[in-house]
Amino acid sequence: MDPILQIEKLKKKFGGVVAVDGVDFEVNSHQIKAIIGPNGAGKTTIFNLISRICPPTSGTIRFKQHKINELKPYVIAEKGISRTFQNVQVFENMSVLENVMVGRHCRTRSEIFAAIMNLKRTRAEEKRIHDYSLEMLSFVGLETKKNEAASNLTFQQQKLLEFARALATEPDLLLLDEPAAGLSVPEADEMAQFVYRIREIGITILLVEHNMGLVMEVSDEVIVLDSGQVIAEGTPREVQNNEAVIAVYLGERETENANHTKS
Amino acid sequence: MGRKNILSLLILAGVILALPLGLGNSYYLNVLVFVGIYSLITIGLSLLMGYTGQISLGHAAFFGLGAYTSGVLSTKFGVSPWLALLAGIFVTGGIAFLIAAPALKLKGHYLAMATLAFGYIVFIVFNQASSLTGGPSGFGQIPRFRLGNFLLRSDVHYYYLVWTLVIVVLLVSLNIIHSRVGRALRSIHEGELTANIMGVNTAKYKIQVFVLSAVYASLAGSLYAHFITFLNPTPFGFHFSIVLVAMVAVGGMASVWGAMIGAALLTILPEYLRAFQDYDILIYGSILLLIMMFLPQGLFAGILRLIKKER
Amino acid sequence: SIWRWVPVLRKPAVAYKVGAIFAVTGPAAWLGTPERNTAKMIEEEVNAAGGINGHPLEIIIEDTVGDATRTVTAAKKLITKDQVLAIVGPSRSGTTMAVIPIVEEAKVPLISCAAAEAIVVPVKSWVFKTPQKDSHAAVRIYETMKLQGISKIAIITGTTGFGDQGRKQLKKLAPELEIEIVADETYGPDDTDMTAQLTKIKASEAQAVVNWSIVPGQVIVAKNMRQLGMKIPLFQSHGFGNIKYAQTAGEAGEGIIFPCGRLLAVDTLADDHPQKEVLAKYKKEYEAKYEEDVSTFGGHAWDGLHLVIAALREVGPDREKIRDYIENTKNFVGTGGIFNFSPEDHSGLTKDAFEMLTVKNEKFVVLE
Amino acid sequence: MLTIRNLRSYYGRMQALKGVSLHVEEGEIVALIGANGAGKTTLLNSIVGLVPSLTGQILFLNADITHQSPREIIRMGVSLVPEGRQLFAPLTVMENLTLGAYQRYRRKEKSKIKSDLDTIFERFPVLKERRSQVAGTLSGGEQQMLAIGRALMSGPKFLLLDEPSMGLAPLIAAHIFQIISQLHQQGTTILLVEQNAAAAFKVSNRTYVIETGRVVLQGASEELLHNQEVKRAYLGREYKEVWE
Amino acid sequence: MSLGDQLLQYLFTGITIGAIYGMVALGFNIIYSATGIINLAQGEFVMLGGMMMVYLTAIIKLPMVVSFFLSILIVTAIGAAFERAAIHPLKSPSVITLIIITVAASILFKGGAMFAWGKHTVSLSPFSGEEPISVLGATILPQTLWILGIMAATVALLILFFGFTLTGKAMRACAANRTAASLVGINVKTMVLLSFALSAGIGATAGIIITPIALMNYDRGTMLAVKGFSVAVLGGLGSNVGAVVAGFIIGIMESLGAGFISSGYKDAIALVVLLLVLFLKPSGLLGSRERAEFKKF
Ligand SMILES: Nc1ncnc2c1ncn2[C@@H]1O[C@H](COP(=O)(O)OP(=O)(O)OP(=O)(O)O)[C@@H](O)[C@H]1O
Ligand SMILES: Nc1ncnc2c1ncn2[C@@H]1O[C@H](COP(=O)(O)OP(=O)(O)OP(=O)(O)O)[C@@H](O)[C@H]1O
Ligand SMILES: [Mg+2]
Ligand SMILES: [Mg+2]
Repeated sequence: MDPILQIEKLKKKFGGVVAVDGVDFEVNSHQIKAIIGPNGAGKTTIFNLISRICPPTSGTIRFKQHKINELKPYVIAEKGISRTFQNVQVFENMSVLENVMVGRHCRTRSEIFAAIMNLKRTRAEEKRIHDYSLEMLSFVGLETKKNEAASNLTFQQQKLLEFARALATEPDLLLLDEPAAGLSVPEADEMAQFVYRIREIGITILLVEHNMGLVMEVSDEVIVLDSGQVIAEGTPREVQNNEAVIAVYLGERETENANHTKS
Repeated sequence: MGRKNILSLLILAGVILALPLGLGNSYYLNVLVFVGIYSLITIGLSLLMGYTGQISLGHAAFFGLGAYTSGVLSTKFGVSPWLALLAGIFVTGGIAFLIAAPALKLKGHYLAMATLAFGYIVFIVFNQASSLTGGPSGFGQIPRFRLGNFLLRSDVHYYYLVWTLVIVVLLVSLNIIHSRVGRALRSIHEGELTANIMGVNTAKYKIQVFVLSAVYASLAGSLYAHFITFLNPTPFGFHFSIVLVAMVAVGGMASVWGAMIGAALLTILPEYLRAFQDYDILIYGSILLLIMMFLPQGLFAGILRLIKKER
Repeated sequence: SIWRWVPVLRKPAVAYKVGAIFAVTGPAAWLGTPERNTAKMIEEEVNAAGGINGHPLEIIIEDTVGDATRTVTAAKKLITKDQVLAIVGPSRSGTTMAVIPIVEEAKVPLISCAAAEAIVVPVKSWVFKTPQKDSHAAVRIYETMKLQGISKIAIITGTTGFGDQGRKQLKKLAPELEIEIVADETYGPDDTDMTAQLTKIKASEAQAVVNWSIVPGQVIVAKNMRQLGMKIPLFQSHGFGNIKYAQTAGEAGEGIIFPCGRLLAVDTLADDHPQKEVLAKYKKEYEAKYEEDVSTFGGHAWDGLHLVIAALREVGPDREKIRDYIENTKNFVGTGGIFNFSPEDHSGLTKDAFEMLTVKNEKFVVLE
Repeated sequence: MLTIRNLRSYYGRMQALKGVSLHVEEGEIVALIGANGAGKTTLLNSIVGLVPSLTGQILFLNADITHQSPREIIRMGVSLVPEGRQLFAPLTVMENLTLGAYQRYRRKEKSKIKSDLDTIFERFPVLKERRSQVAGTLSGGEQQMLAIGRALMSGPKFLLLDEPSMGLAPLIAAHIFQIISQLHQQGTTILLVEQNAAAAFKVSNRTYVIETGRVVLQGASEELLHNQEVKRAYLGREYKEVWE
Repeated sequence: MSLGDQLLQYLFTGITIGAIYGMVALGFNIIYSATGIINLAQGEFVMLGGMMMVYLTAIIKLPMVVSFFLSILIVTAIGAAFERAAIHPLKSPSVITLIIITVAASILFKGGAMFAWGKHTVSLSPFSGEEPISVLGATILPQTLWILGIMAATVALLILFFGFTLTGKAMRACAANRTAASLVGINVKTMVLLSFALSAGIGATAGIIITPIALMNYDRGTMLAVKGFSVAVLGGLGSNVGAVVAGFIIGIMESLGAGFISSGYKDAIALVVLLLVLFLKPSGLLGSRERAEFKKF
């Protein structure tokens, strides 16, 4: 198993707040790995550090053995990391299809001069962008909405749109920040299927999620974060029974709840 | 570029060809030459502001840089006006490139201020570098363009020259808008950071579009210089930068067609208002206010909506 | 009369159209407005008196808005749309320079109301001007200084066409008149405080200051000098020729010396002075009609328009003949002086057109 | 307390609610469940006056509030935890909370506000810790807590919650449902939109199921919990399958 | 004059100019804080204040103090009326739309002032004499002290208002998120109205106190607005202390620039400094980068 993403001694301070405090972990190719932990544990911050929204205070991030923590966000996308956002961030005044086509940007080449000349090659490429994006839209089931403005979609549809957009960048590693937030249980189940299908295409997934059902179902490995530090790591089952994790994150009631349904 | 745009361009070209027949009078043509010159700038501004979401309150400076480079080179150094025009484009584009990188890191009002400050500095240089620019008094006798042996001297000649360039610039701009690059520009408008994370080199495109819009303005400036044959700093100040932004906003930011309509309206309107003497500024102000209040998306969007309703 | 209702039968004489381009609005509106007022007054007067050889006079007034582009368009409108016979204006040097190529090409006489010497030097065949020359103003200032024993001076000029031209003349003429410029400062038309420039001047060896501009900032210069306790005399240019400035400057304005046409000091003029009658009449009529003080700027328009009217009266509606007439006009008594044009001189005034005035009790009086 | 009759809401030409009628009695917790895009948020927003174009009738405490402005409705004791949190992002946590009590400050209920603030800090210690942090920089879950805290600061009689547990860790989500029960016990009437249908059924008295802009099912939560269709559509596979 | 004396004089000049700019910038900050709008008509409020004061004292011949408050009141009312007429009816205007509306308004104010009071430059007698005060060989006008004093008071009041009063916080909340503001029961439209009235009032105050030094005419507003805007941005939009500090920086840069380098380039020097600061600190001197990130404009 070769690690696609390696994180070493990663640390991020915001003024007095240490959001990420010396985190080490690896993600293997074709794995689905979940990060869980209480609110404010630093999960989103780790994603933000990987996609270089902000620079780490210290530590290194390696992707396919190369250090990436000094690259610009768009270069990181080109290298093959894409993501979705906890607070959806679609391009509201662009159509659904155009949103996805923006995702295709980093896999295509035509620059401004080609655009000005409107070369045959450019038009052909534009057509390929269009077709590929449409394919991604049907993958998430939004092809009927392709001409709507993204702002007219519901929250959930916008989340799916983010998926399609992220997939259009042909990532090797996909970071999903709470994909199931705001989903009902059956919808979350669908989401789980969806995540599997993405893995089947050959994409590695790093997932942040509070919906334990989903986490337990899809992830190969789970790491648990609390106050910016890793407090547990292992298979879903190991983590689920870890005392510390129950104390800070899952809570007694949740296990009770599960037992309750069982009986 | 869609069929609609091609059709619109053809119609525009037809109208441009036909207009001088109806308007033999050189005063009207003269106004239309200015409409064309200003359209060149506003088309660029609409790419920059309407599509990419980057404000500039300093575009009069690029207009001026084009005009002065062209004017000074051709008048004082005997360079041919065409070469001077090209030189203007390189000088202006170069300067735009130099300030774009740091300036475009700024957002919103901060960017507005930075461009305003830049424009003002350039204006001061026009005033102060009098050995080159003639200072506040300006300089005249700028040569006119030649096509081979043919000297472009009348307003009709300039009318055709300017509007041919407007069509070329429109074509170029529409091609950009409807390309991968155009989409990237709009994504920057919608959410710069998100666009960057999704793989768009936002800094590069912002700089490109900034430089492009500066080049359009420079082109307009050169045409202006060789048309009016006299330059002093006043037309290139802060006030004109604001007028340019107003043109783009009045016409409708998010469309190059709107930008042209705005340029036309705010150039022709004051000519109509001449008859009102002092009251013209009150009327002008009121019309501007009313348009922005009742058609905040601009005239172009307003007209489109009307047409759709009719159907 | 009853004929009024039968327009077909009445055959009015064709109006003589004259264009006027003034800075009616914009940053120099206070300059263009008296010019516009004067033009309207003259139009009424001439028409009330039966027009020019029976032809009514129509003065079409356009606004420059202080912008070269708008001025050019205005000139083209007057020339091609309104087909005027001559143009008076623009008010300012910059805008005048912008329209020169147009009138030269269209062959329309232009009589500028702006002061800059560059307008008529070198001579352009269709362009004249009525305000006194910058160089004459500079010479008069320097001569007055020499009488007062001043040889080292500081100049401070506004960064407008007028200020810039003045600065050039001051620097050019200084060596001839053995004046040394020891400080050369400028200020922008919208500056609110010039103490920095004046501090620098104060630290120099200057024995007097020349402030050359038309913008309101020239008043601030006077006030700032007072603030800094600068006792050396302040000279202003003919751009100071507006009593409002003296009033606005208040105490700080007392003792300012400047060259100016005689309009503002008409009351102190000897009765037998050749200009007295013209000046007194214009002043009286203007002040009665508009309830405000005359300024020299309105006078420039008066001169320009009356030159054109005189020409029309003599040669009729022909642009070329009007030009020729003006070029050969001699001993024309205007508000700015006695004009003697020639093919070599399209300004027509000598330095004697200027009187050195000074401010006393917020009034302009002739300097003794 | 709240009666809605035949409510239709529009976004431009799109009709999001197609004649919804429902009522909430004083002291009740009513849950509203439904698939994504069913119109739940639209319903809550319509009640507080955020949807500009609607027909039908909304009565609150027997007063017609159908076309009133949000401000007037809030003044009557209604409070909403909105979808997407809608915090004052550039303001601090403390300022957000203070502004939550804006109407009460206007009514000069200083001491009540103080004690409510203490209660909120007790319930969400993170907020106290981060009181001077800029709200926009909080983590997603912290923002959700702040949104709830801010809504509670107005001391509402009638609380509308739009997916309050969204983005919260299981422990905190459970905590939220506890708080909802507590508020209920203290006499607050609550209308709850929730995707976690199981939890919603558990805390609520009655439930409305809403689909594509219409109420399709309603009844006591206990009963609906055992309704096969509801189970399939909203509860999904049973937890045990997931956990085993 | 020795170099030291000169330097001190430049400093005084800078402080005078800076105080004028700072006062104008404060007006920008208020509307910005409550709405996120840059009101380019702010300079006209300043102009109106000055012109109104001159009109009331010189033409109507009211006593100084009465004219002072009456002018502020009238201009405040004009500001409020402008908001009601032109801003209030808009549904959800974009920032550019608003900027152009304020530009249009400034044209109208300027035109109105031109018709009402003519095109001439007017002056106002200083509040307490014209005799310059000399300090160590340099001089400063008593009016400058008035400006400094009134500015200090204004800044203090604004800081108290926006930082500590509920209404102040509510105003900032409106700029941050209008929906949320109405959800906590804030009357957003009233707050916007209030902000326009307040900034018009402060603009008028600025106009009144600077007229004795800077003179006033109907055309003055634009340039004052540009300077005020530069200063507000340099200080960090929304930061009132920033506005004052930045005002002094720009003022002193201008006067030192004029004194030691070139009076022609003095504005350029100040603007270059402004640009450098912005390039190094994109949210202005005292603007919070964190907060700025959550503002659209
Ligand atoms: N810009 C910032 N300034 C100050 N603190 C910050 C900033 N950004 C994040 N934080 C703090 O860092 C901590 C980690 O935040 P992060 O968003 O990573 O949490 P999270 O694990 O994703 O939580 P959640 O599950 O609630 O989304 C939080 O306590 C947050 O308040
Ligand atoms: N601002 C808007 N403009 C246009 N259509 C909208 C808007 N907001 C919502 N809609 C549409 O109204 C319908 C109902 O949306 P609503 O947000 O009320 O659903 P919901 O039940 O709250 O869904 P979710 O569970 O995703 O929050 C959806 O089809 C949505 O597309
Ligand atoms: Mg998070
Ligand atoms: Mg919802």
